[in-house]
Amino acid sequence: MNKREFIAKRAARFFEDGDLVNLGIGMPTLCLNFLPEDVDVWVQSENGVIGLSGSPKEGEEVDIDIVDASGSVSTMRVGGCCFDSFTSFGLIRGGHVAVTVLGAYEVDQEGNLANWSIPGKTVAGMGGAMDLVSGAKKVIITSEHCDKKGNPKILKKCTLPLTAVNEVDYIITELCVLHRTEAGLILEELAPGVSVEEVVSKTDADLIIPDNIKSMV
Amino acid sequence: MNKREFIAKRAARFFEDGDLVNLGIGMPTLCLNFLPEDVDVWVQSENGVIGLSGSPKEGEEVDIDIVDASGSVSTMRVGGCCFDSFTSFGLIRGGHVAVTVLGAYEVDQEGNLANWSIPGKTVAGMGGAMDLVSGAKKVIITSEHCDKKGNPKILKKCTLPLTAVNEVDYIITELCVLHRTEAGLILEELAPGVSVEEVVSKTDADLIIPDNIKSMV
Amino acid sequence: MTKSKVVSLDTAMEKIKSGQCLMVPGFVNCGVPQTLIAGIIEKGYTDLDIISNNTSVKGKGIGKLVHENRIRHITCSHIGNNTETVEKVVNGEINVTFVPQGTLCERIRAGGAGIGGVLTPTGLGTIMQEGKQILEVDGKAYILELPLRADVALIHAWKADKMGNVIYHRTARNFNQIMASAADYVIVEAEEIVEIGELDPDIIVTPGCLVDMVVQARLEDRDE
Amino acid sequence: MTKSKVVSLDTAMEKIKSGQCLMVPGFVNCGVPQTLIAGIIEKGYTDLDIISNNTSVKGKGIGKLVHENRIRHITCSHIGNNTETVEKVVNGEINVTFVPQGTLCERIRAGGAGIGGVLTPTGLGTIMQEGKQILEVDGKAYILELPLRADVALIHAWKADKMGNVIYHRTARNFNQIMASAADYVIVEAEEIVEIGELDPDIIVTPGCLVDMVVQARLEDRDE
Repeated sequence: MNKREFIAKRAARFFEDGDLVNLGIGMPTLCLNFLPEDVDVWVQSENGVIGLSGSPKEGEEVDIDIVDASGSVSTMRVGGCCFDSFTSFGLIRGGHVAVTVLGAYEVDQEGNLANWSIPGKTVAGMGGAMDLVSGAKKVIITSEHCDKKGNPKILKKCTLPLTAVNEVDYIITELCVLHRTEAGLILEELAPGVSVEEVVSKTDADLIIPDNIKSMV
Repeated sequence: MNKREFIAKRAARFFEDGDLVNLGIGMPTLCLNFLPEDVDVWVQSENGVIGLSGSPKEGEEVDIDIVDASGSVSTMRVGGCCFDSFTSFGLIRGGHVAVTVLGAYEVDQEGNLANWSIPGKTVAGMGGAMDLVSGAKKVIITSEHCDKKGNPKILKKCTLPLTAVNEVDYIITELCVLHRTEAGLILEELAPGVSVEEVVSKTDADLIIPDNIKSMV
Repeated sequence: MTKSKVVSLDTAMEKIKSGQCLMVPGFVNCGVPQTLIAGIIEKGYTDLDIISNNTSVKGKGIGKLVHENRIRHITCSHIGNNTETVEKVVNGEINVTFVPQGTLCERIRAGGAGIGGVLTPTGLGTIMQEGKQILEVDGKAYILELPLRADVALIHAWKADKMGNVIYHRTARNFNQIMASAADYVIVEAEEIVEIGELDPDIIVTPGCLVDMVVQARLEDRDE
Repeated sequence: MTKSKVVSLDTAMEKIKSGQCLMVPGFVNCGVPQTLIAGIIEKGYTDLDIISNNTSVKGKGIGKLVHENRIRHITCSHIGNNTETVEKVVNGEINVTFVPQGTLCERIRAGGAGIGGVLTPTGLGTIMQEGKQILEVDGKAYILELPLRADVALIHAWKADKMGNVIYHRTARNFNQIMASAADYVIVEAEEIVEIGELDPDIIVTPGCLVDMVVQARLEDRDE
């Protein structure tokens, strides 16, 4: 299991049976490969569907009118349904999506998230990210602990344009699980072989370190 | 043809082919019996349907899930469709209903309408009347010119609780057609045998009397 | 795999308490959850705060709750079809808050969709604007109307599958769709309960994710 | 009796002018009105102000309008799938106004439903709130977002009957439904045009009363 799979597997343990979940592209979508036994979730996609079920398999009938949040052709489970974008974001904003799992450029100890714009570098637009982060009941960030240059991504205060304010509940990295509470960021779990010192040294935020820290596995 | 039919027949001439119309109970609904040739309208009802077609005829199959704005069982034309109340009032408020025809307790020269409440007498509630009058593109009031005691219903200023402000476009009575404009109430048409003096004496509003007044028929 | 949400009327009724706020759809007596209302009457729940468009007609549909004195307060657009409701409102036995029908729709939908308020022209210049904030947008005035939510919504479906996906029949849809989105708990009664997969994904109106329980509607509760 | 709204692509294109504001539905390249876009390209209309969720992918769907330099300004939530749009935005050839996707939905729907504005929590504390009114309701802050309307909406239907009643297929519904309500003129292209009465009244999504013209979609315009 690589780093990304390790993170996705831990994130998947936050799902409860029957949850409606919205998963970002990449690591978040990997969560579906690691669903705990007895946990069945329904994937909502902001383009207007519940019950997405992944790319068509070899030989499976392809319906080009079923696409996922990246616009790629997907498939649907029996029991799923389709609706329009207005209804879709009503579900999201109305708190009917139990969990959203998303990536981050930066995330901070106040639960602020920046994951849509790097000024001077990206001009993609936020798509549905702002609605998802402010609307879903639980917001989980899955991310490598540091960026490609080794700089901390978990900060005292985000520097990039924000996606949403005070909305992040959990941050899951290859090193640890951080729980964002009113009191601050709590270091709740550590990956095997990772020390508190390593997390602290690679994090640019104030961490609350409990006496007992659980293992991520 | 009685008084009510005479009024309804004139109102029906305001309909254009293909119009979506919403008709109040009573005189307004009578309009459908007097559609001009080559004019086909679609009846919208606020409970979520386009294409209502009147009570089931003797021997016609009855679907108790098709009801009109009074809650009575109705029927639907081929080509009609059903939707929820939220969508229905979106159509009404959004100006997609071309004409609404409604009754009045009082209507005044500023286009104000009172047709939902008589304090101390009625406690029925406004239902969809406020939305209809403020939302429909054209608002036509069909009413007997005076109340049962012979008092004017067309006033300088309504005294009863208002349904909507400045929204009435035409008032059709057994005596005349009044057009409400920014300038005021214009006496545009007279019923056969009715004099300007009769209208003026039975109206408690300022009327603009043009040189040429058309006949209502 | 997917768990069935189908339960008995008795089990569903355990989710309701006296004093709660309930959303009850229906236009006059069309699309009213009559079996769930019968369940409430039977269980003796009272002191209810009802959000509905109207109260059906005397002694029928929502009118049963009126007749049995189970309602403390009602938020609705119209009670004129039910002489008994009018009487009890006049006598002060039921408190009523009138909301224009389209505004009622907007407020319920806002409650279900996380919208903090909507600006509507409806009621402007009438007593409906009393105590409300008036905002001007592009030189036009609007009333700010706030969201409505309830503890429980009682929904009448034509067909529901076992996971709670719902379709409605003709004008019986009315307030069912939005009310199913705006309550903490949602109980559906269905004329017909079908297997998961029997309803085409494109025609499902209320997604199962909004529904907590599905109950078989009883024919004997239906009165028109 | 009921008149048919079916016209040729040529006739429909007479309703469009250079410089107009057009609503164009679609999510990436799903549910995009490709035949109507081909018609616009062919007619040479340019200087368009587009409201859409995104711009499909390079050279396809709405991306054709980008590639042919027909767009002056675009209001959307995302352009990341189309490298050519990004390039033209960076070069200043296209002006872009970003709106969060859910807010875009609300604003279009408000435009079609006579709602003067909606309060949303989305974007609060971000650059999306700049220049906008913030209102507090029950101690919670919201951004006031205003309605959007267009001159013409271009709609992609799965099936339309001759009077313009429309149904959509799977996720191709996306922005089609609300955009059909929020423009002064509405042109539908349909994969299949059927007789009036062939679509069940309960499954019709866009009522014919919102639709002005129906055009047969051409298979050759469809690219995925």
